[in-house]
Amino acid sequence: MVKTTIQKRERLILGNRACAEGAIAAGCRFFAGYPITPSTEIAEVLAWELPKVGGKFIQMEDEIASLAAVIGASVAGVKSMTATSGPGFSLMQEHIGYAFMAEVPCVIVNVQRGGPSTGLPTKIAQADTMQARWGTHGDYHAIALAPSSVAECFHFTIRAFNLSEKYRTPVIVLTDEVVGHMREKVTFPESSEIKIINRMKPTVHPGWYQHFEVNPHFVSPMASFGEGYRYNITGLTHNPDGFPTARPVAIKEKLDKLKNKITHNVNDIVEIREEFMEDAHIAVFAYGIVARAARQAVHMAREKRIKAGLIQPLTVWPFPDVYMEHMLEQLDLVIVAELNQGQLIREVMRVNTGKTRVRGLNRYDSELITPDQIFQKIREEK
Amino acid sequence: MVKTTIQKRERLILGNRACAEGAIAAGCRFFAGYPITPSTEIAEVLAWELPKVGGKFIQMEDEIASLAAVIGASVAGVKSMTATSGPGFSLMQEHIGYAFMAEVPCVIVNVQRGGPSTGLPTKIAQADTMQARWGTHGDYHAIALAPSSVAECFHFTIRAFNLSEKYRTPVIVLTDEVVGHMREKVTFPESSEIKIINRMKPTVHPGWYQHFEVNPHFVSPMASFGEGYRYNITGLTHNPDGFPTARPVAIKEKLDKLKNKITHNVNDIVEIREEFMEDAHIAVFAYGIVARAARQAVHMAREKRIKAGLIQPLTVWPFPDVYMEHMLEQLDLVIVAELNQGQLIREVMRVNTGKTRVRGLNRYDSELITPDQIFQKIREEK
Amino acid sequence: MVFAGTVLAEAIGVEDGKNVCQTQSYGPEARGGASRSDLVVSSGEIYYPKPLKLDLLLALTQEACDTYFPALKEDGVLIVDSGLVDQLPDHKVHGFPFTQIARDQIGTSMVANIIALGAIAALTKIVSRKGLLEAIKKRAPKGTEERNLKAAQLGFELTQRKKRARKKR
Amino acid sequence: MVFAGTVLAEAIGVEDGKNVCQTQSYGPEARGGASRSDLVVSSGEIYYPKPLKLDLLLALTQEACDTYFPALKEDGVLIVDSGLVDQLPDHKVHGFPFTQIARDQIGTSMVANIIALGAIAALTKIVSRKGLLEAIKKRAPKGTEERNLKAAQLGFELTQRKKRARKKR
Amino acid sequence: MADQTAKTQVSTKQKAEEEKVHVFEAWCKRCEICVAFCPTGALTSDKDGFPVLTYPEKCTQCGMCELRCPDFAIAVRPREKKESKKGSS
Amino acid sequence: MADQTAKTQVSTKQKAEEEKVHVFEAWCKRCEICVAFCPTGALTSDKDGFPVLTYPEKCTQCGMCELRCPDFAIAVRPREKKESKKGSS
Amino acid sequence: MALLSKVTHQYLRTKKQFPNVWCAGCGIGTIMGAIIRAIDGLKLPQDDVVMVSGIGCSSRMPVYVDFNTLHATHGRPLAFATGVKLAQPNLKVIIITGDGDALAIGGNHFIHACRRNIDLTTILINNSTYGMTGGQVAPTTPFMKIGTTAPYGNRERSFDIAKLAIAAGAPFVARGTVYHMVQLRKLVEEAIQKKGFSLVEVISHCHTLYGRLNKEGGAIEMLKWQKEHAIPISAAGKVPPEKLRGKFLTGVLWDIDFPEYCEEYDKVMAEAQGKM
Amino acid sequence: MALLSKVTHQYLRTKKQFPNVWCAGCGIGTIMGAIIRAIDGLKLPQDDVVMVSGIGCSSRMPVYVDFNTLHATHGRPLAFATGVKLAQPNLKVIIITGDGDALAIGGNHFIHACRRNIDLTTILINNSTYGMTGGQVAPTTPFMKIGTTAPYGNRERSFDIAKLAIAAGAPFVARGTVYHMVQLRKLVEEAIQKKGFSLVEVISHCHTLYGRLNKEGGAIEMLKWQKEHAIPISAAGKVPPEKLRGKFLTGVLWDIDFPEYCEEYDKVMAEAQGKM
Ligand SMILES: Cc1ncc(C[n+]2csc(CCOP(=O)(O)OP(=O)(O)O)c2C)c(N)n1
Ligand SMILES: Cc1ncc(C[n+]2csc(CCOP(=O)(O)OP(=O)(O)O)c2C)c(N)n1
Ligand code: SF4
Ligand code: SF4
Ligand code: SF4
Ligand code: SF4
Ligand code: SF4
Ligand code: SF4
Ligand SMILES: [Mg+2]
Ligand SMILES: [Mg+2]
Repeated sequence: MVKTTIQKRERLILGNRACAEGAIAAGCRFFAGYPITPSTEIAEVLAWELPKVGGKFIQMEDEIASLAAVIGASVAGVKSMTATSGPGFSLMQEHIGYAFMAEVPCVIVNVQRGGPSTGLPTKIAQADTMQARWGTHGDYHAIALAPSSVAECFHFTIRAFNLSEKYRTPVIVLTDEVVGHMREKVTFPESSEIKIINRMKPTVHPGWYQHFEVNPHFVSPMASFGEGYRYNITGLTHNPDGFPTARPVAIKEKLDKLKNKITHNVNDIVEIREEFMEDAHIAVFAYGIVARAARQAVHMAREKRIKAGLIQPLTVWPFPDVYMEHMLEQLDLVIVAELNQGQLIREVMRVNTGKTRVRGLNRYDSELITPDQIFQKIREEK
Repeated sequence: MVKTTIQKRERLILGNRACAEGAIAAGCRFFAGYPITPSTEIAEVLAWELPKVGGKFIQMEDEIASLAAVIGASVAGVKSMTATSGPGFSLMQEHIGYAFMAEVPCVIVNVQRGGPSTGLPTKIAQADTMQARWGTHGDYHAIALAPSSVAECFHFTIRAFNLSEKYRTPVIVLTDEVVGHMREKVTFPESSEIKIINRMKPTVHPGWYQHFEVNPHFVSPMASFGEGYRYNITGLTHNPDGFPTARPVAIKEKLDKLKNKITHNVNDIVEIREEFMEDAHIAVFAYGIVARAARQAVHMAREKRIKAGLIQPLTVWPFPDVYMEHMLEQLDLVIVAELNQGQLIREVMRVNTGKTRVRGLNRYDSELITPDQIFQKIREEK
Repeated sequence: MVFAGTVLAEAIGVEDGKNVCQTQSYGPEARGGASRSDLVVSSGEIYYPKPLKLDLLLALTQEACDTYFPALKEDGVLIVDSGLVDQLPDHKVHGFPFTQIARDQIGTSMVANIIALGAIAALTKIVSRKGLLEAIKKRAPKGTEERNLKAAQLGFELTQRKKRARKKR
Repeated sequence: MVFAGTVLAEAIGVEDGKNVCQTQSYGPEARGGASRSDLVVSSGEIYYPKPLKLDLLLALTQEACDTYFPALKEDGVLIVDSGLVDQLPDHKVHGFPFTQIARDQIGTSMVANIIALGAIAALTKIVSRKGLLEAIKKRAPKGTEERNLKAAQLGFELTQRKKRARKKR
Repeated sequence: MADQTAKTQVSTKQKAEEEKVHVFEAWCKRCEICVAFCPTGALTSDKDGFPVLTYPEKCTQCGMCELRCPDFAIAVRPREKKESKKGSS
Repeated sequence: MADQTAKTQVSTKQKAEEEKVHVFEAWCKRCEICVAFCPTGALTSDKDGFPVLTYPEKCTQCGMCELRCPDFAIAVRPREKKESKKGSS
Repeated sequence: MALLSKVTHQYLRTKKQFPNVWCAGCGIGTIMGAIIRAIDGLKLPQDDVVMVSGIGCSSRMPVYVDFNTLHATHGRPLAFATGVKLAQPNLKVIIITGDGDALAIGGNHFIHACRRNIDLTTILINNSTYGMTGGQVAPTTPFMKIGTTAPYGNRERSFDIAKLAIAAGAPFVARGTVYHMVQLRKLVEEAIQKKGFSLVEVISHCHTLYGRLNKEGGAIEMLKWQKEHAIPISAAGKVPPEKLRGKFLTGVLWDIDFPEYCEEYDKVMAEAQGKM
Repeated sequence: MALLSKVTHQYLRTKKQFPNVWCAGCGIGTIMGAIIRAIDGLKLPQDDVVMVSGIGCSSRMPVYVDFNTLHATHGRPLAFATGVKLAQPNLKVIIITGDGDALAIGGNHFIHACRRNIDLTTILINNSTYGMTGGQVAPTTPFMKIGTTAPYGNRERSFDIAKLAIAAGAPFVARGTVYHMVQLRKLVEEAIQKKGFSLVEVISHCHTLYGRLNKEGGAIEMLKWQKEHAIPISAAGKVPPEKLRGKFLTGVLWDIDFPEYCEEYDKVMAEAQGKM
């Protein structure tokens, strides 16, 4: 049980704790979860910290109920979050789809561990990357962020809330066992320095209010329960007013809206960090913890005068199609380094038009990919 | 409640019933399920038919329990199946991963309906295609078959059991609301004409038996509970003897085995039906019910002297990388027609080296894609 | 509608030996049963499973008639329940008060659509009378075989009578 | 080990002002706590979060010593619990019976690793003595501050004494 | 569920102003529950199955039919004396 | 969980053939439960925390220590008289 | 307005959603009537009322009522409602759930809601079957009754819902029927007023499926069955035991007091903030 | 063989899996001893015994015993076991589950297994917490006790497991403790012999987490607590009520007969095949 109270600008803190503190900083005032290694510290910190700021923590009977409660709380107007790992993330899939369909902002942290199945509870993997995009039934458009440091755990959780509120959609923070269980010194911003986005509120008279209004921004203003707007929310395909429909035109309109609010805003949602990409012919494409080894590796390569660079998508979903197409123009070789059997590499290959060689560097034996491994791969393939 | 007993070679039967009868023909003697539209008739038929052939039917408390019971029954030596639709399929994801990890043969029928979330229970979609491949956490390698007719519901369910037994892995039958609720005349084979594959049994002395033996075929002989081989099954990453391990070498060996038994057998697992592909410059790539419209469309195109052909993957997972790469060499244009916002098209684009134009024809408003729509698309894009 | 559609499909497909593909549309939830049944008939392989243009439309409500009439071919046959459909499209129409007849002569409106099947067998070559009767025997729920057979007969005779009447005129 | 690792990281990172990244390895399940703690220290940005080659290895068991010794740099410092590690690699080794001392002088073997931290502060420049004591004050669970501080002091003095002894010789 | 295409005209059997009990045929599904359980037998079903207040004199305006109707298709004029609060049942 | 690196040598405090109670130190985790609940006080803990049958004369071979040991690290020689079935406890 | 009564106008979404989807004679509509009348009687502001449901015929109710309505996923309305209530304890949260929804797929959330004792009012519509999906057996289907998935008769025993709820910790448990709609309204009123988790099991009928499969007649016959088999708990003492066999009790079956979770959590917050 | 007793040799996977992963003094090992001795006493062939568990410290047990063992997913062992048993009713299926496994995430399968009455023997190890994940509160953690997720004290009430099982329909319910390991063995024997669903709740201790957080001492102190707080049901009548407060009953708490599901299903098959 971690009892330190939030304090001081510069602190040595655990990745999972940074995530919890990021949530509080973002305005999260409700957490429902179910313990699972290696995410549990997030819940434990919030059980301690949330009531101090007037927030609510509840341990539910399982992960399904956890995300349900989170959705319920968000609908009641409170920014809400849950945290889990692989098996719990699989159980949450039905409700991730519900939150998406019902356009309920909420944040889901998945601290990835070794899979499949119970797998390796205390070891790392990055093998839920595709699941974050395709885990629920029906067409779904995910937003997922991948921190690679303790500081990013803090900042990306805040950003996850901001994106979630801005686009009225669930946002996933895809962290992992190493980042989650790592301690680093973090310099915390003053709360005034933190940019917070809150869901847009309706301005119309309740009689005119449509909870799922279709507008050119694809995001409808959101009244909370109890605010005087009485509307219906359902996971059935529905009209802008929230009532079920089976009219093909209305169905298409709804599903297009869900899609467009992500695909039309890729530029706003996606953040990419580059290193040496101005003149690189070879890129290492890596996200989350692996990007750190990759950064070191491209530095090693540069020392050997190899024109290598790093592309680190901070946002893994939506995939930055246009950006990558553009980058691939410039590149001879992309090495996609992941702690799985090859997931995001498929996306790189998808946008590749055949000009660039795309090679995978995959590790899935519970150990990290080292800078040296990446450097060797650069040397071999170049 | 459908009370007709299995009989007669030529019958008008419902897609879902054909699926149930296929299961019985394949030797399925255990079904556990939870009702959900539009899959329920499969359960209803089996509740009636299974006890007649000495099989067991049980309605469980939910979909999670259903797949758990199916796995339990399979481990006890009985061929087992469940059937569901979107929301239930999402709930089953954790146990699909378990069956994969523990290498338990079983068949999961997903009669797809409109999504996401509760969506459109009585309408069609093909939007669980990617979920069938990526729905569970951790690296997973799916086998999924997509019937396009009532006869195929029967035959593909048999094939699903055969593949499942042969490779000791869960197999998904991805059918849909239209195929499931359609009646067609089917000419049934004599049972002697049906090829049945049963799981390989160990021949070694129990003392030497390893339930997860690593061998060049990637598939280990499988003793059932109660047969005198006492072994351990777990969803934790394990050694060949079934006991948990955290050794990187053993982890990699296990995960490679799971991967290789699919990827090394793509030629055996994948079936593709072609039409006019010998000299086609344009291909329509379509699976499941859409392939029927596509077939009609390419006939229409041929009448207009357009060299169009049809590629219908009967197996949607694993994706036939090599086959498609080869085909794309020959093609100027591929139109991928799907009842979703664009899923399998991503795979086609992935293997495409940029030479061929790949275009999507997507419909997700609960209606079928018509032959005419495809034909128009061919004309537009060619 | 599903029952009638299934009987017709069974008659055409299994009894008369053609290929058939029968589909249906449900309301928003399964429980209510389907409200529309489509049938594609062919002596060859059936590709697209739904009819694109209709050769025959049987409409038992005004709504059905209005919605699906545009899909009927120029030379297609339209059969309606003349008791329930009063606004008729500008087309050659066969109208019979199926529901009325069902209630009056068999005592339940539930067999209206089976009477209509009898009418179809009489009016068109789509299904044979024998095939229809066999299909009903096979598909009718226990205890309802008799009344369904009677209904089909009724539909058949009704039409014959009308034809004859017309000829006489 | 996590507690000791965290104290050291806190001392180096926050008190002494360098960048640190502390990671750990757990057994197969979380409950047991970690059995190994790694620390990367740098005045610049830390990329790869795990040490590739060790500058300092503190091994409290024979197994740990055997496993991790190969990763120690040629000129790295090896500190072992000489009461528990008897097979020493061919290397310059600092051995102290930490566990023994902890039990004898503080009454619980639990503070052995904190004594070891004291020894590290005395033997190397990795961490300042002041930083270490501050970090202990901040991180020690309530009620254990005193004994942990005492342990660190003990480790420090111990080493000084040995150094002095060696000098004398 | 088959023929719930309800008629939208208002019943003209009684004048809305005077009637003790009003049937809203657009919503009525002709389940006949109101008829079956009217304590006084004031209601009967017409040939289409819609309820009719055939014996208005028997009707005590007890409100049972309204409370029991699953479709909110029958409304009873509140008795005037007791409880003059504007209110529900 | 920390130091379960068990010693693999067999206790030599008594000869295996004669002893009433045998401690298998490789598995023993020194929880001292057997000592705490021995009804006769026949067991004590040695300086490392392993149980020792310090007072063999007190030991009634009741078997409690064996039944209670969570680690199957202590075995009691069955009493010879009653019940000569080859058997468990 | 003469066509519809005042409650109908005030509490139902009359303009859009009617006539409702339920079969002619289905009891769910009657229950909906009892609920809105109870809310009307308690004078709860509509803006403060939240109705949460799962999936099923019963769970369609929120679509029709003019409150804050949340039509959630199958089996999970109690979990959604827990979030709503804990986030905004000032809202009155009413859950509408079917026997399949609450006790089959949702059984876990049900027992935990009973145990946790959050101030939620649960109306459980027990029609002994899964209506929406077409008459499969439910955990409430009596032994040997027919369902489409139990064509040879159901071989599982059914839950005694009230007993289960009480054992799981629910402080308020009542049972009513569609037939006894006046009593039902009162039970719902009492349940809403209870501070803590309250359950009203409503015996309803699905004549379309369960009734037909089990030859128990139409809606009217099944309502008569309710009338004949319900024994008010107040009268239970006076009825000879042999007459109780095959019958069920109605009324408030259990009513005790426990600390309510949201109130307890207020204490947690006070303590946490005091300690800060 | 002098080093280990015969049961240990025969029933444990001594060669590979020992020493076990449990903390020094954890009661789970003692319970495992009682179970293998019960099986030995009943002379069940090892090949016919299946042990199924979920995930948790308790659920690690199958790894150590030389039966057909299935270490399933968290919360679901009863559902897996249902499949095993129904597919092969000749096998003896024993479920090992923790309080979190059985009653938190797995609560639904638990009540349904009780209701369905398949012949399964469930040993539920109740240590009042989630051991494996580090001492969070469980549905069995008493009110106001500390868990890592309830640092201000648990505000939920705990389940009375036996009461819940009985209400859900279990025909055999017993309770034992780690301390009373002789009685425990007998309870397990009886449970295995019961035709139908049987439950043995075993009060165990997690001194490493729960004990430490709640200052209840180490394994020895917690075992003493068990000794002092257990009242055999046979003695319960003789003990004055005030002495029962804060105590719990042990022994067979409930034992009645109901048709067992597999046997009922045999009848279904007979009927189906007769009718064919
Ligand atoms: C996850 C999931 N599984 C199954 C279903 C299908 N389903 C919808 S409603 C229902 C049963 C409803 O039964 P009940 O709750 O008793 O409501 P009723 O229709 O009887 O009122 C089922 C199984 C679903 N929607 N979601
Ligand atoms: C789906 C899922 N959620 C959460 C977990 C994490 N988890 C593993 S064991 C456990 C709790 C175990 O508690 P209990 O069943 O009481 O067993 P104990 O360790 O106390 O013996 C949890 C929450 C998991 N493995 N899977
Ligand atoms: S109860 Fe209502 S729906 Fe039924 S007949 Fe009477 S008015 Fe019509
Ligand atoms: S108000 Fe009462 S008496 Fe009058 S019609 Fe309705 S039920 Fe009958
Ligand atoms: S009970 Fe067992 S483990 Fe504990 S001290 Fe005794 S022999 Fe060792
Ligand atoms: S056998 Fe009995 S008396 Fe002897 S040491 Fe063990 S517990 Fe003590
Ligand atoms: S199916 Fe049954 S429960 Fe559903 S609306 Fe019809 S009668 Fe009511
Ligand atoms: S953590 Fe608790 S339950 Fe788990 S092994 Fe240790 S003492 Fe036992
Ligand atoms: Mg129901
Ligand atoms: Mg526990």
